[in-house]
Amino acid sequence: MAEKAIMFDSSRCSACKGCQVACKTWNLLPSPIELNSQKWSGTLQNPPDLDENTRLVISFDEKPREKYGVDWAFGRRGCSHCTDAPCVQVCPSGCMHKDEETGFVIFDTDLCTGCQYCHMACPFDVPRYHNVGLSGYNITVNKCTACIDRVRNDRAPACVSTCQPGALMFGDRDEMLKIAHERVDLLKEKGFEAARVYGENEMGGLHTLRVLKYPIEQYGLPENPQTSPLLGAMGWMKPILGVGAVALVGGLGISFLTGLGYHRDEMRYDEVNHDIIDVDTGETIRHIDKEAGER
Amino acid sequence: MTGHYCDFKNADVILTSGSNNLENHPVSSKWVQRALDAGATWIVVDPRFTRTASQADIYCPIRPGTDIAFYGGMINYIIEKDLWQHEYVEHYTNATFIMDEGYSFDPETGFFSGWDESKKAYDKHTWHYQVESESEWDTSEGGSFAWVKDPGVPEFTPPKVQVARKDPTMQDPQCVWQLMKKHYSRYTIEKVCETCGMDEDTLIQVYEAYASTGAPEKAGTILYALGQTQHTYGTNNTRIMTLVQLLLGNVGVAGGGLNALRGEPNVQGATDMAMLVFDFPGYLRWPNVSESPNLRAWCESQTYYGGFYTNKPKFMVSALKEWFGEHATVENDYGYDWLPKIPKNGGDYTTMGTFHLMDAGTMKGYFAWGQNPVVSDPNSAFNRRAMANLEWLVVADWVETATASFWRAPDMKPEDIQTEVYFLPAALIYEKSGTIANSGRWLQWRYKAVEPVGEAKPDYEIADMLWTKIVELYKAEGGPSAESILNVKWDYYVDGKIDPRPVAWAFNGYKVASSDMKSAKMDLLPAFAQLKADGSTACAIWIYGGYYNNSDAPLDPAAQPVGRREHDDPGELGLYPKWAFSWPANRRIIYNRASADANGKPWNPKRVLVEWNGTEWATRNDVPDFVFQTANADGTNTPVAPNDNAFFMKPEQHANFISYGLADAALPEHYEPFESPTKNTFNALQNSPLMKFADHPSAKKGDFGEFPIVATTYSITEHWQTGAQTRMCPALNEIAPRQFIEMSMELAEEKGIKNGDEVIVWNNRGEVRLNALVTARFRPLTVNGETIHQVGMIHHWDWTNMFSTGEVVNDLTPNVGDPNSFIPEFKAFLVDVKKA
Amino acid sequence: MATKRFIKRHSLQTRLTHGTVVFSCIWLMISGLFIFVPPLAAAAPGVAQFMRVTHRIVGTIFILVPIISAIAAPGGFKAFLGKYFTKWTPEDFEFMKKFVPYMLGPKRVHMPDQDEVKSGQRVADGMLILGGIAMGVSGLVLWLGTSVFAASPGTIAVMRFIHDLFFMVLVVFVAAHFYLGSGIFQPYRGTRKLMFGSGEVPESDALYHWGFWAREEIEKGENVVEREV
Amino acid sequence: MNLTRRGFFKATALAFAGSMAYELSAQSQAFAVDLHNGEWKLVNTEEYTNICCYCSGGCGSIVSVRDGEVINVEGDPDHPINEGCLCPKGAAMFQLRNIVDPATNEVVHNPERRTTPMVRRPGATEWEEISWEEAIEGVARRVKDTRDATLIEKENGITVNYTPAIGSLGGSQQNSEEEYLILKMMRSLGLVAIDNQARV
Repeated sequence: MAEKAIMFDSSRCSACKGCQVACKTWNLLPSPIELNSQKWSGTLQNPPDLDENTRLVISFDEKPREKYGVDWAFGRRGCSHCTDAPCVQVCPSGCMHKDEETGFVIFDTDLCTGCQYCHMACPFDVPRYHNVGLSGYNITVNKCTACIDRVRNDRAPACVSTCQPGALMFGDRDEMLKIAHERVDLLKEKGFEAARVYGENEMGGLHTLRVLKYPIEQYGLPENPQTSPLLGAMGWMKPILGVGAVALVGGLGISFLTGLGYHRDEMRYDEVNHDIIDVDTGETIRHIDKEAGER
Repeated sequence: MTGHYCDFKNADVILTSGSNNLENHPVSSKWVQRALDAGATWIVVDPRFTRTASQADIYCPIRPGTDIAFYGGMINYIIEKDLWQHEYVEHYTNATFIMDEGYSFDPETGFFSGWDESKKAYDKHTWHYQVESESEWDTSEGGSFAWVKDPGVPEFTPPKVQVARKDPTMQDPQCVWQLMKKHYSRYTIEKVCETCGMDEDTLIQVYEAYASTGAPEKAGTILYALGQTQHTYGTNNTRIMTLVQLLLGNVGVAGGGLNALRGEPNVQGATDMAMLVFDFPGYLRWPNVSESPNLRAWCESQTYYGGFYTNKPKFMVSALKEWFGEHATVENDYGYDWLPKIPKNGGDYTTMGTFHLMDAGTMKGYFAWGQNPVVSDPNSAFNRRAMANLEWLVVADWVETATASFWRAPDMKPEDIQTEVYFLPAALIYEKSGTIANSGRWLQWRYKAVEPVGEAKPDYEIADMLWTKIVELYKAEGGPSAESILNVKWDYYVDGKIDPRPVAWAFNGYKVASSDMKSAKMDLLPAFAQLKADGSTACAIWIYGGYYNNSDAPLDPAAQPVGRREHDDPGELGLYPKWAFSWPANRRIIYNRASADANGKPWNPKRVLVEWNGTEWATRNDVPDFVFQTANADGTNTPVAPNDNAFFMKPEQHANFISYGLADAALPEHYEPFESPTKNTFNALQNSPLMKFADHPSAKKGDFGEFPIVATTYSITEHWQTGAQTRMCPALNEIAPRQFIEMSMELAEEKGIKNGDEVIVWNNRGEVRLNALVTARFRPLTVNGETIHQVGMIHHWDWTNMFSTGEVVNDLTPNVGDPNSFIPEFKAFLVDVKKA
Repeated sequence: MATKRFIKRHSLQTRLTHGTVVFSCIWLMISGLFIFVPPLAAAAPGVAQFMRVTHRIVGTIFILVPIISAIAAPGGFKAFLGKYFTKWTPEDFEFMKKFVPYMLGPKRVHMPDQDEVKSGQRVADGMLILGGIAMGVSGLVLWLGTSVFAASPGTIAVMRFIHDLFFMVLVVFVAAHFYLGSGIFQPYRGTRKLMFGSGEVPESDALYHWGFWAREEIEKGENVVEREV
Repeated sequence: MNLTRRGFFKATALAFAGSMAYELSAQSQAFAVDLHNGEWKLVNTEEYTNICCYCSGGCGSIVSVRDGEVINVEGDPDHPINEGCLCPKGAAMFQLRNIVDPATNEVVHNPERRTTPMVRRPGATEWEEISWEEAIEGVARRVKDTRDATLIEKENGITVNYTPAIGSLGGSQQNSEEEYLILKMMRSLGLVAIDNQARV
């Protein structure tokens, strides 16, 4: 299987959210059912953001036009499936990993330790977790898997399959990239100056490519996505700890060896004469000269 | 729809007006996008900037309820700039026909000729053509209408064939063309903008773009929905769009047509099936006391002198034969008298009227089959209170709808309500089988996948149980006109169990003598052309003829035309003639004769539906919707050379600009909504003179002084109708959790409302609380020099449901309607708004 | 039979507090290691989940017990602070200078007299305390910031860096502290009992380790007990 | 048949649909949907085509069934109108019958649905569950009494056979066969007030 990609063409998206629902029903992700407990964003973007059971959200951003209407940017919030996926790099348990065949970033719930490092590492603020609570028991990650089960069974991901206007496409990444560039050319011809492809090179190349119709700010995407430099510290911290631990144990070992056979005569202090006396011999080892200011 | 969904891809220009097709008919997005890919232009005209508008090339705002002004201006523009399709108009429409001397329209009064103030109705005799000559049907042996004399055909006097006077030069001042031209000359750009509220540049841009489809090879399609129809002049809204399409030569061509995007999965089927006061299955007319008190009168009043509807007696007799079976004989008029006759005040029995009847105590029992009028009908609070007068109510549905629980609405006291309410749990769509008709008239088969949950049952089973019990009661106890009930044919069983397949046989039609439903041995008719008026054929609904015609496997829908799943696409126009079945006769684009010129040559060689090659109609990518050949006695066919009879469902076989068909106008004329923020400047009447139910005390008209904000209601893509069906899906509540009212930033600032605030919206009929969604997608408009604010509300909530509840927005909408269709005016009314 | 003198050095409360902190610290290190060292977690995911839960419970103990202890004995806490934040004597500096040679040759190198808390102790314990506080604060933010409130990803990353860094710092100082405190280092034999025993130090050991303090205490006498051994 | 399934479907046979649809017996209601067992979700399912129940687009859907229970509903990729796509409402059709309980993550029958006949007696504040027999008998009795009391057989010498006292609304959700049966029943009872969702 060649490297795959999901391509999202924001200029074709009608923001119906069919993809959000298809994602939920295929992956059997629950939605709130307690009466009126659903979160409302105050806009059409609902739920307001990704959450433990929501892997995909269509984002809405509107900028008033001079005359009538708005520049209405529909974005696709969800895993970008980076080539250089920092979530995979930081995952301590091997839970978050790359599907070698397709390039998608997938996870194995059974291996998740709930450390949530992948969220800290993600430049797109994507991974979310089940069971996040004080106990911390059984926290498990959730995010888009590009419906890897479907892909492996020759179907497009659920979101792509359901997309009526054809805003979502799925196929070989090269092919998707080509279509994306063609779409951008067309949009530029139509006067959408800011139109661009997003994801060609970001994070080593994303496996969810985006055709942006309006300026990037309207999509809430980072211009130059990068993982926090602090997370790079993990790279040097562990070797240092390893070396340090070995050195420390070695040093202490030598110290121990040099101390073997150490013996100290028992002492007592004569508080009246201010003498330190060897208990066994009764000799005064040392006199504390209080007048001289000794203590 | 004259076309179908896949056909949108063939359009050069798409005009969405009175519809939010991407949101409410999302599959349209696929086909509109295909058109755009091929270089089409897309125009969206809507009071607010919708998700649909966000994708369009041109967006034009409009004040709710001013579409006739908008399109009247377009007609004027097209005629003035000479952008109309000359050959099409001259040959296929009634533009050349000369109207009665007395026909006129007077803007000084706002009335067409024939207004009778005492009857409050039009005498429409001046809305007809001048007759040049009259002749009789040839009913002699071997003649075209010999069947009239066949034994078994009910006796009736055939209509006189009328030939209208015409002026091919279209210069006669009384010819349709000149009258129409004069009528719309008043609809100037300036006046349209003052009334509708958009600026002139935008309006001209729209007119120019759409009028470009007047070029013969170009196709333009109009997508509309309830935004056009839900007005007190809704039928005329749809008519004026037809006028535009005819002027531009867009009807009957691939990528053209007038496409009503219908809102319910099988509303097309329900309309086909005549679940309407005045209708009989297959768009025939239900017997009524004035025109058709008996079968003879029905045949005489309904049968057209020309065109395809000369065949109506065949359809009616076959339908009666299906209705009463062996009890229907020529001697008893095929049981015609047993059917109820619609009384003179038939309009009072349409939905809004039924609530008036409940209020008055006339109506005592009520069935709601998968419909939720307590939320979906206007002036809901009045409706709820009226329902409390019912003795009994039966609701068949999936969930406890607001209609089922009207007695425990927040403003009702259950203890005081004596209505007995039955709730019957219904099966889901995939828990039963049957036929469904989409907006493009495709009949498709649904296969049962699982058994219903619990005790839920398919509606056909519920109907059968109830009917069987009623028949049992009448057999045991008798009753007035019991024979109307006891003579009904009700034998739709397979292996003793009620089943949709025998009903499908009845839809398709069969030869009575050689068929036996009981043993499932059916002699199904190939098509409706084989129907007879002599009682030898039975057919419940003639337009479905041919959809289930394989007599070899009557029990297997997959072996029937309705069950076809092949992808052949002759002409690559997306016609898919071997996928399911499209009524009538599997025609995918109706009026397709008009896709070719007077000589039968297609206007656009790339979009060929039918083509005359000089000797015959050799290319028939679609099933011809005209007489393209005649059958000879020896079984051969003789091709019929191209003629101008492109609209053969009309007696004159030409499309109508001026028509006598509607009650309230011969040509669409602008009137203001029942509740309007301004004065009608096009004529002296403020409202349509025939607006229905405006005088009923419950309508409680509000005036602009008191309620200065124009309101409209609509759906969003995430929910559907009253929400009973979508609020039961947690995923849908999650993506659209709250009811909201959309308003402009300007109005919000004026009222001190911030996004998300709870606001109170009220008028004389009610008050609701909703959350504000403040957006630049709504803008105030300047109408006749004044700034008019508009708000829009979604209507998918009520007090029921265990996941998501809200308020009933239709408490605010006026229960007034159109005199032709009796549709309520949901789309334009007045309210005021304040922060809660 | 002879009697010997002992100096009371750590109260029971101090010893209990210390003990709790020691055990929680060890547990936190082990359980944290399951996240810090991927193969551990991968080898036993179920154990890792269990460890994560205990990390939070024990972390709470680790943070709360010293705080409660300080609140319960404000005087002691004040005195405690006094001992650590005190002026450095020339002997303190000398101690620090001689520390490494001493560790590698305790038989040859002799250390100067010290007050109740050695200067080296002040540095080492200080690092332990500082590390403990850093771990506690960053741990709390990591925990509550992803459950009770939503901390920004930037904050989380910083806190995680702190948590990792001080884990390493603590590994070094805890190891050293353990090496000395448990008396593996021969000259420190017996010091284990100060925290995990009676809390009393024999006169002879006191004179060796904390000369100034031992003599002062013996002169005062109030914390001196005589016991037959 | 020229079935171009675009390689999307591997395992299951659509040909089942025609014949199987009528032979399904009530089977176990047990839910066998488990995404974490590593098995392909649609393994051993039968497929039945259906048409969406929302707008009038007529989009095709495929209902996947295992052990008598719906496992999945999604667009029919062979359908020429929607080519396998469904809007949010259509994509949620599975939930009309089954939903995922967020508390347990288990698939359960939709609790909002009512699956037992009920009656609300005059003046009562609650529903009472009844049998189908009771429901049908109750309604039939009401219908007959009202019809018999209000039927107008003749008006101005014309046989009219209508009752102004009963109304029947709806039908746009039903299949055409059901609409016909409802219409036939209602008209035969003499109803004039027949209407459906055509206006709303």
